Amino acid sequence: MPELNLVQAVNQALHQAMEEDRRVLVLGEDVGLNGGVFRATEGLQQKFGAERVVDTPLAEIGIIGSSIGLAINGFRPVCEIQFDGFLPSGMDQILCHMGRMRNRTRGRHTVPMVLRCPHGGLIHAPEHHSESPEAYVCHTPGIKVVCPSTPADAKGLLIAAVRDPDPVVFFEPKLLYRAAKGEVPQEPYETPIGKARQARVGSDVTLISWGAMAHTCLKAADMLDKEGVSAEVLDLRTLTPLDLDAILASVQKTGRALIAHEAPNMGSWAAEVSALISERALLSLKAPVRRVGSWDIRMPLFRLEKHYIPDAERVLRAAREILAF
Amino acid sequence: MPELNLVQAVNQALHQAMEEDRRVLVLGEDVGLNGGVFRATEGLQQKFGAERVVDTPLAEIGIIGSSIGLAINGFRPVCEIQFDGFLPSGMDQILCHMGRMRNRTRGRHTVPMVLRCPHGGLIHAPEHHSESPEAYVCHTPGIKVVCPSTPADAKGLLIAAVRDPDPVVFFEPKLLYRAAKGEVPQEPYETPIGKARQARVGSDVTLISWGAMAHTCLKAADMLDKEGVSAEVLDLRTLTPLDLDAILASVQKTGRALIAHEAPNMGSWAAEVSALISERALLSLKAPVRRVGSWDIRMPLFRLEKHYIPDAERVLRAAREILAF
Amino acid sequence: MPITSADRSRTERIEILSPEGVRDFSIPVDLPADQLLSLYRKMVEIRLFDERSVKLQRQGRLGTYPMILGQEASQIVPASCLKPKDWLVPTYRGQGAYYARGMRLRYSLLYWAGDDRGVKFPDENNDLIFAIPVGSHLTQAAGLAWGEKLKGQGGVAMAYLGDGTSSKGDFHEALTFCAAMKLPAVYIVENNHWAISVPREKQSAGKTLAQKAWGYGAFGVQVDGNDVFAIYKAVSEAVTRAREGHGPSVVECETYRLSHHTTADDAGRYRGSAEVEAWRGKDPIARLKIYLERENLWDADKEARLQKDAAAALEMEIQAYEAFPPPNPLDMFSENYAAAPWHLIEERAELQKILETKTGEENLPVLPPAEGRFP
Amino acid sequence: MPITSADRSRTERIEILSPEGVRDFSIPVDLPADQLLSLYRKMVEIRLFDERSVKLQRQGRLGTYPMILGQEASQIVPASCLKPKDWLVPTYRGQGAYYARGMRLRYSLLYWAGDDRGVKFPDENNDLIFAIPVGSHLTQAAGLAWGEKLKGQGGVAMAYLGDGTSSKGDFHEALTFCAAMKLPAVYIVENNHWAISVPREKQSAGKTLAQKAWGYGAFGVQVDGNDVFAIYKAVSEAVTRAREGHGPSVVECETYRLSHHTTADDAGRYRGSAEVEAWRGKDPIARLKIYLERENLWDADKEARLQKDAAAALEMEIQAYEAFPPPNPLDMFSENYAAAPWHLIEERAELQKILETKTGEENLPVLPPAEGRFP
Ligand SMILES: Cc1ncc(C[n+]2csc(CCOP(=O)(O)OP(=O)(O)O)c2C)c(N)n1
Ligand SMILES: Cc1ncc(C[n+]2csc(CCOP(=O)(O)OP(=O)(O)O)c2C)c(N)n1
Ligand SMILES: [Mg+2]
Ligand SMILES: [Mg+2]
Repeated sequence: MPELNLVQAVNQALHQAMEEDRRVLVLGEDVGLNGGVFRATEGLQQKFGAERVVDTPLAEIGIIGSSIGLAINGFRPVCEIQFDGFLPSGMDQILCHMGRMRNRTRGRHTVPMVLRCPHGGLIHAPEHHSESPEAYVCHTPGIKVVCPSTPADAKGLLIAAVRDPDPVVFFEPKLLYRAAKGEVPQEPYETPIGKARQARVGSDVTLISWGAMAHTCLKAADMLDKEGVSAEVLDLRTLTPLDLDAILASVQKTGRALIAHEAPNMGSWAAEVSALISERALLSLKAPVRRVGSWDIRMPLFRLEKHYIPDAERVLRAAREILAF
Repeated sequence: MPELNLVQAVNQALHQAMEEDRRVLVLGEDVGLNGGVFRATEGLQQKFGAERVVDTPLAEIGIIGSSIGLAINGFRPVCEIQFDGFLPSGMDQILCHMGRMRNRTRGRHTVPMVLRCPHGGLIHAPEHHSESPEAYVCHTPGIKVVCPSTPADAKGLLIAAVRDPDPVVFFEPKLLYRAAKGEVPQEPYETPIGKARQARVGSDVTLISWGAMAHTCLKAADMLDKEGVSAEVLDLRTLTPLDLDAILASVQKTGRALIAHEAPNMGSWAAEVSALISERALLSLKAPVRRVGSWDIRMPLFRLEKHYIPDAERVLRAAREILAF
Repeated sequence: MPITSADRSRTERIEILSPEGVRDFSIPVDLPADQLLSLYRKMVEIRLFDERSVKLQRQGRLGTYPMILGQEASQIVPASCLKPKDWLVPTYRGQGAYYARGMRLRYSLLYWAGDDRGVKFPDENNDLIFAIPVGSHLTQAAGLAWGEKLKGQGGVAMAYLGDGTSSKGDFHEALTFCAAMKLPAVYIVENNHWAISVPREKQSAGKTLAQKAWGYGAFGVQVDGNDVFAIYKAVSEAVTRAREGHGPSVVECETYRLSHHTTADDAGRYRGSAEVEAWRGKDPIARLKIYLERENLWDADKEARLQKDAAAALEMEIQAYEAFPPPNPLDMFSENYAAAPWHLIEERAELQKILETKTGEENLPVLPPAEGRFP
Repeated sequence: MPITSADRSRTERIEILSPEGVRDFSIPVDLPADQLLSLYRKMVEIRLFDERSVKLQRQGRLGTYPMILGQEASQIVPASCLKPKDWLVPTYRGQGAYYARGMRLRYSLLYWAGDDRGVKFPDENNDLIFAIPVGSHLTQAAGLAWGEKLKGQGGVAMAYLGDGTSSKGDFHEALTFCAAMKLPAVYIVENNHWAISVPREKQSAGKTLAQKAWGYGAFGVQVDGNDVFAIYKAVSEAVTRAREGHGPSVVECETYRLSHHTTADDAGRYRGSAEVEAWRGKDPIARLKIYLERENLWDADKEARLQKDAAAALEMEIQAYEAFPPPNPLDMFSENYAAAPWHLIEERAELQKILETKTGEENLPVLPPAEGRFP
């Protein structure tokens, strides 16, 4: 199998999705000739033309709102919001409309669209380019939220998202765009939305995460291994709907759960996962669930970001605490 | 002491805040001559003039963004977003700027503003008029979030919010505007931001909530009383910063915690509270923490809202479950 | 030349049928008598519905209701310029627009009674549910128009908005998209002079709202919004321009909200009666009636029959509305996703259990007094 | 007249100093020689800074940096029309604007090296940090202007934005507020023809961006954005209008981004060199130099000295920048609230513990290769 990095896998998924369904459109800022600022849409306009791969005006309400309209009108728009920090300027369409249209119209109008958005930090980007806004979207009914951590999952989940009859917000960990490499099957395939991935089998503690932080957890698991601790690593991949069965099964086995993520900790999606575990597996817990997130302050400019976003050491420290509980 | 309902208490707080500080301005849609659609700003324009009480154009980015600018420029704007469902159209300013300016400018520019917004449902309002968007704001660093449940607290907390050197989002439970009545001291006073209120003393279970749901919990507590269960009711009043000491003290006493709120349950602020309790008071728990929120779907039109937002019976059922655990 | 004119513009205002019912024939409007009469009938019928709805609300038989009194022309005429497969996206003050498209009034009532089953448009139509957050439908309409352009069959998308809503950034981004991509969209600005209590002047220092179009390179025109002929001319021309690939238009219909913002509002708090009275004299229905009578297209008998038939038909719709069985609370769990995820299956089951313990209290909900409750 | 003109507008374009350095004296511009020379010097100095910053980035001594090459006039001149106590809100492509206000270049470098201590403006100024989400500063600038109006001392707020940013709804709401309330605001649209890879034409079908102003009832004018005199005339008049209570203006400076969007961008992917070369011929500095020399205000010696002094001063700033001690990670916890809440005290303590276990690795961060990483 060919080896691709994550952005190449995204790019291949988009090529194949556009090939297999003429209704699929790609729109956003700089997605055309420039191929996207991360090259995720590279070659699409050359191949599918400027009618199907569209550089829009610089307007996020317009990008998301018109995508909703296109989806209602029978198309399969895949829009790109260039950075996580710019999602809020189109937030109204996400919170008030994207996930509601099907229910409001009793199923007559649906919104089969994908909103792609880079996610997370640690690439020394300017301010507002390293955010992790998943909690805002996950709290909003009617939307599915995906955040892969491997090239193979990125491709399979993106193809599944484009084929999905409902809106999917697809977060792409920008740190992994080039850093994450792996074998990716050439032909189109789906990775099921709503299923977590057991990234590492273990028995003493379950490290739960998504996106770039899944790799941080794997690194921490190796460190724990040296300390004689067997850590299981769960890569959620889909944030809503959550794969609760996989989470509970693992925690019932290990008795200890740690959730690592990049967003400010309070009110994060990790809080939901932590709450669900304690609410539903209380008697299996040998120690309190532990969350390791970014500090509850604005992300500093990049020179300090490595002290803001949890690294393997911080995950390790927290794991040690609950192991010693 | 005079008896006021909650909207009268808010109105009195605004009158007194404008009296004591010339820098205080009130702006928003219909806040002037009309006195606000709920009459919260009644009489302000007549008393303080159209320069300090301003009917703005219909534009939420403009309302919140210009309030941030006014605050930076030495004023104390109190802006109103007419309904919870319209907060998302100004969300960019809240998520990206309101709470960040102090940190980004190393304290040189601060944003001492209050954003008032009606909150919650059950008044048979049209669509998008009955939302509970607190989780979106609580997850955002640099902002304080308040949601009172009594007239006395509404007045004291609003005065405290206007005097606060940092941005405060002030949610006003619209169901209580007229329904909640109580004695309110005439003179200006502060109710401390960040402190919960023990609304009812009990020993078997702690019912935690905020806003209108605090009254639902009190009602459920009475029902539990008839069943011989002594329920403590905690009215958080402030959502961030959270009064964790009060929460843990109560749960350590009762060993059982239930959080009731109006927002869709997943990713809600109740998830944060639930997670914190289990993470920090695990050994005191006699039963899993239980959350009682609205269903994780769009709020239906008002005819079904009473089946969507938890009522005392739903709180009661959930309390029974954890008591029987 | 050092100081040159980079671009110039002129925003026209069209008036054809005067408040006194005098038509200016120097401006050709291709509106055959039968069509004109059907517009008149719909305007009369929807006014009757409007009056009746307010009564129903006062009687606690309906929820908060937004009146269209005085805006019958700007409501009925634009939507009537569309084909069923064109897209229509009205506002919450859109009963007239939907009615012009053939929506049954029982559903409008059901919707404003807080029942989601009221969202029911004729199957052959492309009607979209309006958005309560004002302006948030405008970029969606741009997307609908975009889709029509891609389909290439001459379809058009029309969205309504109010004078206040033209201040929202959504308007800017929608028009920017439509003009930059030459999308077949028509935006009807119903300038009824008020956004709840905020007068038109406070929304924009621009002399007209139509002139905003120029900034986007779109076409803009202002018309007397109580003048069926002026509206019909401007909107049908805008629709044709859109169909033929010449891009979007903004048609500002200057009309007036004769009633309160909604049944929950008290306009007496913020505006004087003189202004209202002046506008009563410009009533869109009255002036058209005078014209039709002068042209011998209408008379007292016809009017009496129309009033009688309309009242009877409306009664039937009201009965049909009130005859709807109570909604099943479990229905709210359907149509959230194509396939319900585990947590919704769980929650639905929980609600079912709860409902089983409850006893039939499912009649029309007791509605709260509207006073100042919500706009 | 049935079809009347509701309003008309004309957007002017001002050109005074031709690309060949020929000044049109028929248009009076009150710009004394000393002031003109200081503008020239600042433009030369900031270009030197710009070139040097790119080199530093390529050497891994600076983070992603947004070039202003070619926009020196539209950067330096507008900000120079303000008093220190007026408010300035530039964009991320704003080193020139800040420099015109006296900000020390070491801080610009520090900021683009990802160090929050770089947000440091002269104490006597009212400079605001720019917003990275484009356009989100525009309504804040309206609020600043609103504050100045309330203070009534003739203060003004000026905000810069790009051609692409003029498509954002924020622009609409900001101008709507400013015009409706007659706020003393000046919006400088730096139309450099590109929004990363998206050309100006795709942002708006409008012939100019300045003409958007008319829709709000604001004043709009387009100028040659590489022409110091045209910019100075238009902006200083706009500032005066604002000071005197006549409301907001939009001044579109038509210029060109000669370099990449940022050091992370490769403009070769989306635009041809012919266009770029054509614009090199309109260089704002070159044409001013020709004019100054012809007027005997400037010569080769002066130029040599300026280049030498500027290079030396810049070297000092770079040294000062690199001499900054590493930032203390704990600083990020200061200035989040006036008083830190319990959870931040807890988190800060946790970070402190972590730091104690770490060993001094706090030199300038190793910066990643920029290629396609972020704009
Ligand atoms: C985004 C948003 N903000 C505020 C409101 C509350 N609101 C409902 S109608 C209205 C006035 C709208 O005025 P206009 O656009 O002129 O339409 P009209 O009601 O006159 O038909 C307001 C402020 C809303 N629905 N949506
Ligand atoms: C809201 C938002 N969307 C997208 C971006 C990403 N982005 C950064 S600069 C830029 C182009 C801006 O173009 P323009 O306004 O013309 O300013 P210029 O860069 O040319 O100075 C884009 C799309 C952003 N910073 N903010
Ligand atoms: Mg109106
Ligand atoms: Mg540009």
